[in-house]
Amino acid sequence: MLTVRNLHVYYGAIHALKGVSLQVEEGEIVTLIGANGAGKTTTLHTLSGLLKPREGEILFQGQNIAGMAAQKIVALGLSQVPEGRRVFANMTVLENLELGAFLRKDAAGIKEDMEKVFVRFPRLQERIKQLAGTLSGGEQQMLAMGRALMSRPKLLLLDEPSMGLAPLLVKEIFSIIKEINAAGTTILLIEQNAHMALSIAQKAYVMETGKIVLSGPANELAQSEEVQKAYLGG
Amino acid sequence: MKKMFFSLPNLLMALLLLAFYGLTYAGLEQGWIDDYYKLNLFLICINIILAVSLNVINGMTGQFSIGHAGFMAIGAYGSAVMTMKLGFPFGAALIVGAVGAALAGLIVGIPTLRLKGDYLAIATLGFGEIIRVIILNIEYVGGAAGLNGIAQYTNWHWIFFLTVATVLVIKNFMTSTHGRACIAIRENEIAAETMGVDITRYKVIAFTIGAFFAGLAGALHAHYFYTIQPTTFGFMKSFDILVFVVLGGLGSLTGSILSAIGLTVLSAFLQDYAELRMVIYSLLLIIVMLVRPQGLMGTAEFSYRGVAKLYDRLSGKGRGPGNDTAVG
Amino acid sequence: MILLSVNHLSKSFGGLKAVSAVNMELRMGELVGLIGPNGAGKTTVFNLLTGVYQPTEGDIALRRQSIVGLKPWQINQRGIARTFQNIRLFNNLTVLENVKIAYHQHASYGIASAILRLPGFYKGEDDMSQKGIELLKIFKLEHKKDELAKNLPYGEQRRLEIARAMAAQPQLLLLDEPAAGMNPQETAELMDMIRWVRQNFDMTILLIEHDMALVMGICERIYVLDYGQIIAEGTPAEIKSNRKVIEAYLGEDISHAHGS
Amino acid sequence: MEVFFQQLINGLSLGSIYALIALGYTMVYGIIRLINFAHGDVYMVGAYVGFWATTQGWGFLPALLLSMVVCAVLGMVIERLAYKRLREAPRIAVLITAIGVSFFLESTGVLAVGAKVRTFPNVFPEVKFQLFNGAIVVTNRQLVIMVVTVLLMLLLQYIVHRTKIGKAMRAVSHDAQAAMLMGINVNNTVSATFAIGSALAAAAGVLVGVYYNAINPYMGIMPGLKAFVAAVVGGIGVIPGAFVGGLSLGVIEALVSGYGSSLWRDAVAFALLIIILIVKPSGLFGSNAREKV
Repeated sequence: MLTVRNLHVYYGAIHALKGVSLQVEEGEIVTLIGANGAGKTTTLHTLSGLLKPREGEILFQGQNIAGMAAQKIVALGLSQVPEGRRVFANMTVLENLELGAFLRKDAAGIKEDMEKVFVRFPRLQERIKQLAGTLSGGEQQMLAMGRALMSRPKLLLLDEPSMGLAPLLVKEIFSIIKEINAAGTTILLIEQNAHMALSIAQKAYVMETGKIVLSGPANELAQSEEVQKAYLGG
Repeated sequence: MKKMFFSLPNLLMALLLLAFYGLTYAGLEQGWIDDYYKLNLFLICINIILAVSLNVINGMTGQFSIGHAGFMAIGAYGSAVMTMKLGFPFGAALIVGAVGAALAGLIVGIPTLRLKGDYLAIATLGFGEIIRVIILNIEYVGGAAGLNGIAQYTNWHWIFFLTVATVLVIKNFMTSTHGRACIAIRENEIAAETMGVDITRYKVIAFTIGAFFAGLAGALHAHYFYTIQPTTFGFMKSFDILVFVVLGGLGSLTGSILSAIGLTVLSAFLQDYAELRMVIYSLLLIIVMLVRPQGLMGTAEFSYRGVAKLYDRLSGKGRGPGNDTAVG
Repeated sequence: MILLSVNHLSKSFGGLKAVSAVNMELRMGELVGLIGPNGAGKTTVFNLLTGVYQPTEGDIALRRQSIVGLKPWQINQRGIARTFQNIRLFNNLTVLENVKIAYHQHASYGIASAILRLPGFYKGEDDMSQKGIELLKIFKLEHKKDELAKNLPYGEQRRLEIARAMAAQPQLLLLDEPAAGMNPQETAELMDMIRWVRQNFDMTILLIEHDMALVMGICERIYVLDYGQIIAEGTPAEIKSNRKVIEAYLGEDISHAHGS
Repeated sequence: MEVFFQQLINGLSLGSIYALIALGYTMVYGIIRLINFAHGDVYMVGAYVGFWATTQGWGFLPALLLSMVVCAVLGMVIERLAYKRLREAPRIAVLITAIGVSFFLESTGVLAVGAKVRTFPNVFPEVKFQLFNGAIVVTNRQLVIMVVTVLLMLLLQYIVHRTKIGKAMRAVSHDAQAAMLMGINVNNTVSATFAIGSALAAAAGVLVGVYYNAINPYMGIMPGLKAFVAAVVGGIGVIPGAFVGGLSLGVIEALVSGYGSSLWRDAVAFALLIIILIVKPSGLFGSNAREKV
């Protein structure tokens, strides 16, 4: 479904991604883990069209989307839940969800998906008229995920969904991620919480200083010493 | 190598300026330079003072002031009152005008220090307008009609030496540790502060110095044109000065001087097409900003070394030592 | 001897506690690391120490004197200098001028002297330049002293920022991710440099860094911050095997996750 | 008391003009953080389009609509040609460009129609309504200004809160990058913002023509600056703030003129600006944002 080949991205003089390659098959949960500053978010931003790669290919369902405008990428069915949720704080929950379906014209389908989101996140329905900025961290994470689902994505990119959340909530969010995946959405997940991510993913990539240093089936990587090393140093 | 005041290039420069001064003086005395050229020559000088003085605030210190005409107004009115109403000599009037403007700069500087960027710009614009409205409401200085019949004390000697002095003073300030402190604030306020620069103090100093010389320019202006009105010093005037500084390059004194000269000359040429003049002027402004947002000179300055390099390049020399041996 | 003691330091941004009841002590001459996951509040601690932010609660004492409420430039004069996560050089000043800014507070001549170019000006400038060049030699930047800071390659910009902080002759040097964006070779050089500086200048250093190899390699002691709180403190070896730290970095233990 | 109420009414009609212009300032600032100094001149162009249409015999409403459409296009063109390329440029460069555009519109105006004052056709023969035995006078023109302003404000609220483009505008102004992740085209949204803001300024221009009868190419400068003051007072980037700020400024100015001297009016407006900036820079309705270190 998604094939990334030899991606190079620069921030001014900084060479942030140094030839990243990875692959996501349809129906999978793939996780990209690694320490702070390894380049995980940069990778996701490049996939979503927020950053332009200097070199490399991003094939999404066979089409090269490297350097394409962000809104076109969303239209193709690739949505992102950004790090730190970034919900529109001064808009209501409902408006946030509507914005998620910004490019869609099928009123009936939108309504149907809205219902689905409310089934998955009942708390959002309770707070439908509330301003997003007044929600708790966990609720904002749910809203951000619901908002992304409103575009009916084929591939969902999740950037640190556990960040800043209490452990119980993290578990809840992760089980929802599994449900979303089971309902047919392919997922690429970035996480600091490596153990958690590896426990739900089929495949994992480990990043370090702008490069993929390790990859393989998630359950194998979960046992590996190398992962701990990537985080806590040699 | 120690840099000294009486270095050879400095002496040459001084000689060059003195020659220019003497020749122009002779020209004015003998009538080779007619009134039209004289007017524009004087305008150029006044505009240079205004441009380099605003550059202290906007260019060096990176504070965004767009009410410079207000300080100019204080200098103009203050000095005119001194000579016209109180019978002081011109020299004293100049000092009073400039110091009065500097005090206003201090007063504007202190409360606006908390503001940054756009907000500071708007606040200074507001201050400029308030100064204008206050003058407008003082009957003693003629209200809307302004002051008329100011003696024409501004002559070539005054204007030439004061322009040179202004540029020299500001250049010397800029290239000292105090000027560097101001530039550091422009370049990165937080870093400057954590490196030990008292940013409040230097912002106030910049406002005060800038206002002082704007006041001086105002005083010279008032005593050349006989007459001043509050409308002379509206924000259109402030924008004019701002344009000199931005087009020349924020932070570059050379740029300010060149653009003050260039734009004054351009204005003079377009005098006969008054309506077209502003169209061209504004288009020029937009185009320069689109093509070269940092202004013509950026923050670069004229330097003797730079001239020498340029000369080498133009005359085809100085391809570097590597090439020299290869040729041999 | 204690150089810096931080007591119960807290900082809230509109209800959100970025730093919460942090206690730290730095002894003279120590090289200490401050680590923690993204958003743990490390840079906020630096901003509090340097006066960029004012604490909501708690106290910071440098040589037993509180520095809370002082302006950043005053704190710099008391002996704390720092670098920034996102390099903050004076881009349009030359390399040497960047360093000379740090000497500004000890300037020996006034504004009048500068404007009139009195002898004091030349002497003062010469002194500053000489000191600056000496320092640049140490950081191998002397040959670039007349280049604009913005024209330096990235690694040299990082080095210049450290040199500039050193020029203020601080007792405490705060380095915020000095190796960010550097390649392994540059990072190795940087480590050597930090060690060298510490030895030869008798300086106390507190550094934030993501590169664990660097932190574990040169720090004597490490504080770990998570959700604004210190969750662990100890030698690199202790930190590496600390359960709380592993959880903070790697998440909950695998057996738990599988159990659910 | 009578002076007070009379000035209140005068102030509300003047304030309506400020409010309409201020809305455009605040919307543009909210979305791309630009003080669009040329905005006051768009208002001037709006007045001239209205002038042209009414002298051709058009009625008030068609003239108003034409002027709004023309200026909406003008606003979009200005953004595309002058500002779009500078989105990443230093702020001062953008501000100077805006000043340049302002000069350009004024001087082109002078070139095209001359600097002299034009008299607006009398589309509404003045009718005075006497209230309280003639103690307070309201003219039909004042009523038109206030009614049109309120209607436009309601329309704007509808657009911003109920339509797709309005939601896109709010999303982009809050977080442009997150908006892109929703599939929102930021460039088109910015264009729409300029179009709507400029149309409101055009309406203000036509209304001023109707109210004061006299227009000239430099008429936009002062009201433009005042409207900016109004936007800041209300909290720049906040739409209801601009509306309230505009009305307040109008009333304050009318009261200063009524009780003191109209010569001090401008000084009071700018003093208010400086006080607000220093005491509460986020304005009456705004919230503070801080620089990340």
